[in-house]
Amino acid sequence: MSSNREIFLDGLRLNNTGPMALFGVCPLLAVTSSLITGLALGLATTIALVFSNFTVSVVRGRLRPEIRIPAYALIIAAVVTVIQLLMQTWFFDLYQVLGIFVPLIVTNCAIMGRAETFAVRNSPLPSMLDGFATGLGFCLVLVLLGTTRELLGKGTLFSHGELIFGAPGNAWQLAVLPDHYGFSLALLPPGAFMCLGFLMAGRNWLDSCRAGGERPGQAVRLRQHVPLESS
Amino acid sequence: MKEYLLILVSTVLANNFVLARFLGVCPFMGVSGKLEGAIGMSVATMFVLTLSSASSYLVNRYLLQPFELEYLSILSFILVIALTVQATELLMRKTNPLLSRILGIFLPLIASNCMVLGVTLLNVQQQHNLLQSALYGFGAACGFGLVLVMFAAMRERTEYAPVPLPFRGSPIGLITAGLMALAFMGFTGLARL
Amino acid sequence: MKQDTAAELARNAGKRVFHFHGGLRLHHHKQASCKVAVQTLAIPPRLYIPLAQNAGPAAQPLVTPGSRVLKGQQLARFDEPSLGFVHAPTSGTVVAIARQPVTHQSGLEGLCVVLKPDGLDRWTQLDPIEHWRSVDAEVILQRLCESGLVGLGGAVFPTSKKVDEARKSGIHTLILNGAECEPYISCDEMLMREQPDKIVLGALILQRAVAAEQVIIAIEDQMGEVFSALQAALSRADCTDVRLVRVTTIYPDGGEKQLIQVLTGLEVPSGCRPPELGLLCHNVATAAAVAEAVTEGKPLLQRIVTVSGNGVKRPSNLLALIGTPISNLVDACGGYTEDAARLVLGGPMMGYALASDQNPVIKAANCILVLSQRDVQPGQAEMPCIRCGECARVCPALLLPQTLNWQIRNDLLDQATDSGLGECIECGCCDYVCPSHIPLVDWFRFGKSEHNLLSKARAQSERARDRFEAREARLEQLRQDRTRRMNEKKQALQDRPPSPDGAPGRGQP
Amino acid sequence: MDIEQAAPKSGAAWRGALTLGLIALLVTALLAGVNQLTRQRIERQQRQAARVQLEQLLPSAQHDNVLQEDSYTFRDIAWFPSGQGITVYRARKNSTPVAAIFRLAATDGYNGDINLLIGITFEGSVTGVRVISHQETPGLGDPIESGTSDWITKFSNRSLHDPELAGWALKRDGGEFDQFTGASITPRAVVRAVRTTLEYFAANRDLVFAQPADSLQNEVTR
Amino acid sequence: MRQVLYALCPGIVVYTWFFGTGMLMQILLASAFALLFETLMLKVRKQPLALFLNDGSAIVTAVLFALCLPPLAPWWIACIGMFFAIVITKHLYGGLGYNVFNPAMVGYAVVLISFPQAMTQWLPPMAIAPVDIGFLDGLRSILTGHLPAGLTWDAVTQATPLDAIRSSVANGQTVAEARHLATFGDVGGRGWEWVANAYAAGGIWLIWQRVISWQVPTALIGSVFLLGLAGFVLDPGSNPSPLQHIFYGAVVLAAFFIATDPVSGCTSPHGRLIFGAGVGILTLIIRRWGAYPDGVAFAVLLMNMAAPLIDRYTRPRIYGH
Ligand SMILES: Cc1cc2nc3c(=O)[nH]c(=O)nc-3n(C[C@@H](O)[C@H](O)[C@H](O)COP(=O)(O)O)c2cc1C
Ligand SMILES: Cc1cc2nc3c(=O)[nH]c(=O)nc-3n(C[C@H](O)[C@H](O)[C@H](O)COP(=O)(O)O)c2cc1C
Ligand SMILES: Cc1cc2nc3c(=O)[nH]c(=O)nc-3n(C[C@H](O)[C@H](O)[C@H](O)COP(=O)(O)O)c2cc1C
Ligand SMILES: Cc1cc2nc3c(=O)[nH]c(=O)nc-3n(C[C@H](O)[C@H](O)[C@H](O)CO)c2cc1C
Ligand code: SF4
Ligand code: SF4
Ligand code: SF4
Ligand code: SF4
Ligand code: FES
Repeated sequence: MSSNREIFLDGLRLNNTGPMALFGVCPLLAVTSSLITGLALGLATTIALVFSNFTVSVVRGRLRPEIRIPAYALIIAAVVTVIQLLMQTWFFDLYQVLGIFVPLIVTNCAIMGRAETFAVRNSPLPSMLDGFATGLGFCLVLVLLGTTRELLGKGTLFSHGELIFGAPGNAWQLAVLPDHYGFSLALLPPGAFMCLGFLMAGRNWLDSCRAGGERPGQAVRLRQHVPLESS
Repeated sequence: MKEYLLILVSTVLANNFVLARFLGVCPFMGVSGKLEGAIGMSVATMFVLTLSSASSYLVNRYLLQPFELEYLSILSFILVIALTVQATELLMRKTNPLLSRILGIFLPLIASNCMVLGVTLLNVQQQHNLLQSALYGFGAACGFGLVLVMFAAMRERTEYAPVPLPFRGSPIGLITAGLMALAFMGFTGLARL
Repeated sequence: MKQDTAAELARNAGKRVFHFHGGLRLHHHKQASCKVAVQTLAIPPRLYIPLAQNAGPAAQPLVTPGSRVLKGQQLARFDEPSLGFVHAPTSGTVVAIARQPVTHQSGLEGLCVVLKPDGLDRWTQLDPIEHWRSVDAEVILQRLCESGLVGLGGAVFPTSKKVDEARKSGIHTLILNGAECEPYISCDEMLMREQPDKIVLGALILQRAVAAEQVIIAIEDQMGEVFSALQAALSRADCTDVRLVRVTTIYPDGGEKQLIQVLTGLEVPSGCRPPELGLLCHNVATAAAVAEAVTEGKPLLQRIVTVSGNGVKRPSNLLALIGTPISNLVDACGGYTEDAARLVLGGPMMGYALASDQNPVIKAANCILVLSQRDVQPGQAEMPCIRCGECARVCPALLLPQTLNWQIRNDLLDQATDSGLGECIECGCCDYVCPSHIPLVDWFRFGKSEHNLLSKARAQSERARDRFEAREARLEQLRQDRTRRMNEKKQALQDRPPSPDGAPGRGQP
Repeated sequence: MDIEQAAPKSGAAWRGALTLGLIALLVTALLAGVNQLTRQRIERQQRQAARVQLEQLLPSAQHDNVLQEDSYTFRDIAWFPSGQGITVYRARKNSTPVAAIFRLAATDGYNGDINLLIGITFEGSVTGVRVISHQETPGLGDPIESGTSDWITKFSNRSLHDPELAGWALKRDGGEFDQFTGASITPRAVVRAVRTTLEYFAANRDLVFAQPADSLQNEVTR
Repeated sequence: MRQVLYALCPGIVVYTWFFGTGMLMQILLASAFALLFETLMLKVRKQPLALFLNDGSAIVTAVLFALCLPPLAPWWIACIGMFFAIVITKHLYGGLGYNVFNPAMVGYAVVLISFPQAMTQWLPPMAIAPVDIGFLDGLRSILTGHLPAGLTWDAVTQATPLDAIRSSVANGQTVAEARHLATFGDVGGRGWEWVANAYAAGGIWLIWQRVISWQVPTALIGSVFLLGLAGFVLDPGSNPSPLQHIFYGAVVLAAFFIATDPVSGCTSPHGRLIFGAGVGILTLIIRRWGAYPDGVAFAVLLMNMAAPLIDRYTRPRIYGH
């Protein structure tokens, strides 16, 4: 069994969670038109992950293989419903903004992936830690994307802080770029896809820099157009 | 009549589920490597989405609402979807083994994408009746299939293009999806006719 | 237009003129080499006669270095009887049988007989078949085979084999291909002008050999002089079932499939050959060679070669012996100009570059094209395909060359084959029009050979696997048999009361 | 969620189903509990959210009834030809009418409906106008949002006599209200909707306050 | 590519004649940005500079993009448009010949969606313009984004014919009533119709030069005409006549220069017919029901998406099959 530190780092590393392997993309794209909403869903997902991992890990030994998956689905649905109800209670406006993407944390494949791959094999505490780290990794991507899009789109950061932090959050909005700046494409669906594309390309690039060259399997194809390759 | 047409136009074009609403992006990015796979996935989605929207409407209308159990909606919809997928698979295997063999591999994939649950939730949110719900699901699947198939055909081209290394694979796929979303913005306003 | 059946269309060949898809109207550049009559080239000091015609197997030499040979004497024999013989183009002494650079796309070396002519040009004993009208078709075929006759239209396929197989499918129309569609090349045109009677005679002999009902001689409509010459020859020969048809000049109307489409409106179905439609197509020079082989008994020893292009001083047509080094031909045409840049065997569209002018003339050598610096245009670098579709517009095989191009480049050879790579006739039209200067045909040739290798390798591994499986099965069978026999034996021994001689263990393995 | 597994033996299947059922029961119980705890608060939140929107137009101090409960929905093709339902919230103090808030859609915007709240005092002057939702082009049509510009506040305290009827139009059309740079359709639609509502109210004021309330609570949010 | 630029010249000249020099500045600006981004990307991707810069495809993209801009659009519109066109749409896909979408139209759609205000400030033809903005004033407003003192955009600009029709129809007027406005000419917009004619002349020369095939223009204009006719016959009040449809907006430009982009379009002849017809039909659908007055750019992009699929199902029958 790996150490907690390792579990944490493993979970945090982005390639463990969905987004980079292209799971859980929908919420990633849908709620990242601002940093705050991205952060909010990220936190909600983290909480859901922690508790569902915990529960799954607790019951794991007691379940027959053939009912495991439906049982997990039930558990996760319950956890998410609780989060939904609580969010409606305490963060009603935020809930209105996030809309169906709160209940959709259920299908967010990241959870299923983690529950099945980690929590079924580990005891409750490491499972929770793993859930926390994975959620944080996901959260990081959400925040990164939210930051990029909000900055590009409106030139601000932390707008709508009141959604999470109540009235004082209202004042946190940071106008990074001048007031008349605005590039609404970044806030619209095309911008969401493209920003994520650039983010992933950036990570690929960093990876390849770190690996010191081309990544295996991505070697330049033979016999491409001649002048392109030879010069 | 017109309102049903509007539902179709809206779900397929103006508010396309993948490109404008961000539902079902995972299978969109994942299955689109080959055109044949994309077509299979689209057809399978059409079956499941139509059926599950209709049946979750029934559950919501005749079970959850009368007993004020709305807080169980996520739970029950998940079960309904799983059952629908199972039922579709069984039915298909009995009636049309060939189709079942082609579409079989896609069915489990569908159950785990957020479009199906999203559609059922949106049906409740928008207070659709039975026919509207079914149509909404069908339209969502059509819109999904339309962009999926086109995306797959485009990917066959980008696959062999000298795309800069960091962009190979998913990044260029996402950028393509972004440009598709851009093109689909041309349908803005269509949903009111 | 009434619906004609395919058979009817085939029979009505030449009565209506049809079109084929694509093609190019090229400037034909033929005048340069047509100004003077065909000159017979002096016998060169050495002849290099390749023992293999194409990429096929080499013939077995019948002579040794030092042998004196007569003109027309057999130098070597192919193992495959239908391929016939290699003949001495003139009389002289065999100096060596050695590997020499041969005239082939590969630029590789091949086995050649090196002959030192004695200048006397003495014929060996010839055996003309004078009464070809009354002899058996078999006899004619035998003669074609012995004479080493191959198609002179470019494919150098053994004529006797082609005719023989055609005969078996039943031919109603023989087509003589005099279209000679590629720019610069004029050897067939000069032949038709100067020896129309021989062509008509050859046509009649071929007609007799395959028992065709009619003969069509197809020429391009820009060949005015040829038309009158052939018409005169036809009226002299007084044959009514030979018709002269002029087809619209569009490259590659001389391609077998295209010519058939122009004459009949039919496409030769994929995987079929024209005889299956009752049609047989031969080049006019082949017909002339047939006439010589049958009525004079002369094997195929020489051919008319066009030497042309901006890189040669006096373009003309030469009658050259097989095996003559190409440099001799160029010299006879006044030599290279200052800016000669590249030597091409064949025309500008389908020809291939030669490495050296020491390569010998072969039976397929219809043209030596010397390109000048100006023609080669080094400034035109290859650019990426912009999918303009020009190539598809001109492709007579109705292919999408741009698709084939990227499929081959990305190693999708099976896909390329599905997209019709095999139907490409390598006419070069796509290359010619491509605004991005992509050497498409080179890629297609490469792709074809790669796919061939791939299929071979696959077949081999398939066979290997089959063999392996068969061996496994055999071994398994053996094992089973043995255990079965052993068990039977045991059973038998147990069942049987002990034998008196008390040797129960005998025979046990 | 690949539920299909190798078919278990029937006894095991029963046990499996039982376990699942147990889990489902537990989960349901848990949710029922949480729901019980949160329900009232959520409902309050919902009502609160609706009230906040209405309060922007009519401070709660000015009335003593619950607006959402004193509301009704009507259609009137003669006045509002789109035929869409229009909801009216009535404000009363000590049972005397104070004001009415109309929720309606301006249907002739550039791109789809513009959902508006229009507050009108009993005397017929505008207490305020707010856009609840719209699909106008961001950057062109969105100055109608109160968050983007103060254009929408220019209606406050206006009435059918201030300006006179002809003035209830865009400046470009000879009226008093600004158009936006590059966009006149959106503001025209809003101005027209406000004017029509004012006219309707002037003509039907008594009817508006006499209508019985619907049994349904009318939420403001879509 | 050069020939495409030559063929655009008549259109540009006529445009300048009617609408002033603003367009020329946009062309220069867009070309400069295009070359800048092209050079940058070629450097980054380690490609031969001279070879690809000489090819001129970046300039074609820039000019076609610029022709869709309002003449006084501020400079950063060209910058952002060209960034999306050259960097994202072209070079991220592998450069010349590999892009799936039409770069110029992606650039246009991006700036139209992001900066709708700047992108709807169209100048009326000079003949009927209330104020004459000279070359220097024009240049200044392009570079600063502000008009010279004393002028407002509302005073300077005027709705294009398609905008005007939309506004009128939204206002309950008929198309015929709208056409009394000064921006309208005989068939299309005043001035616009002559620009369209000049484009068509250039385009026909391109067909004659075999740079473009006849299929796309024919199918595009044909489908606009037929569908326009159907709409006009059914409801002449809210639909312009088919001829007007052709002469409004960018239909002619698209038919000859944009939808004919070989790289992002279909390659098979049948495919090109479908492609052209698709662009025409989608254009009219967006014009009639969509939020954007001229749907040509989106129609082209939408058909770009469908092109690989169309190509796949319209392969010509191979000889002998
Ligand atoms: C992309 C685009 C979006 C538009 N969005 C709006 C809008 O939201 N609201 C609006 O009134 N007009 C919109 N318009 C149309 C205006 O530009 C139109 O020309 C104007 O409203 C009427 O012209 P006028 O102001 O000159 O009367 C849009 C136009 C375009 C091209
Ligand atoms: C590999 C190969 C095999 C051929 N086999 C036959 C044959 O069996 N019978 C026949 O009549 N022609 C045969 N041909 C000749 C072709 O059918 C055709 O007549 C000849 O290749 C014409 O080619 P060309 O158009 O390039 O000159 C063969 C050709 C090739 C290249
Ligand atoms: C593109 C192309 C062009 C051809 N042009 C001619 C031609 O002009 N004249 C000709 O005799 N054969 C031409 N051929 C070869 C013919 O297809 C065919 O092989 C020949 O006529 C058969 O006659 P043979 O067997 O006597 O050589 C061409 C082949 C191809 C593929
Ligand atoms: C006939 C023709 C039309 C073209 N149209 C466009 C166009 O609409 N948009 C564009 O960006 N480039 C156009 N180009 C230029 C070039 O094809 C384009 O930049 C490529 O898409 C870049 O790979 C055109 C080129 C030609 C030859
Ligand atoms: S090689 Fe060229 S010129 Fe000669 S026959 Fe063939 S196509 Fe015609
Ligand atoms: S070389 Fe092949 S692909 Fe090219 S035009 Fe000729 S037949 Fe078509
Ligand atoms: S002609 Fe050349 S550039 Fe044009 S499509 Fe064919 S291969 Fe591509
Ligand atoms: S098929 Fe192609 S590769 Fe093979 S021999 Fe013929 S030309 Fe050469
Ligand atoms: S997150 Fe939507 S399908 Fe995976």
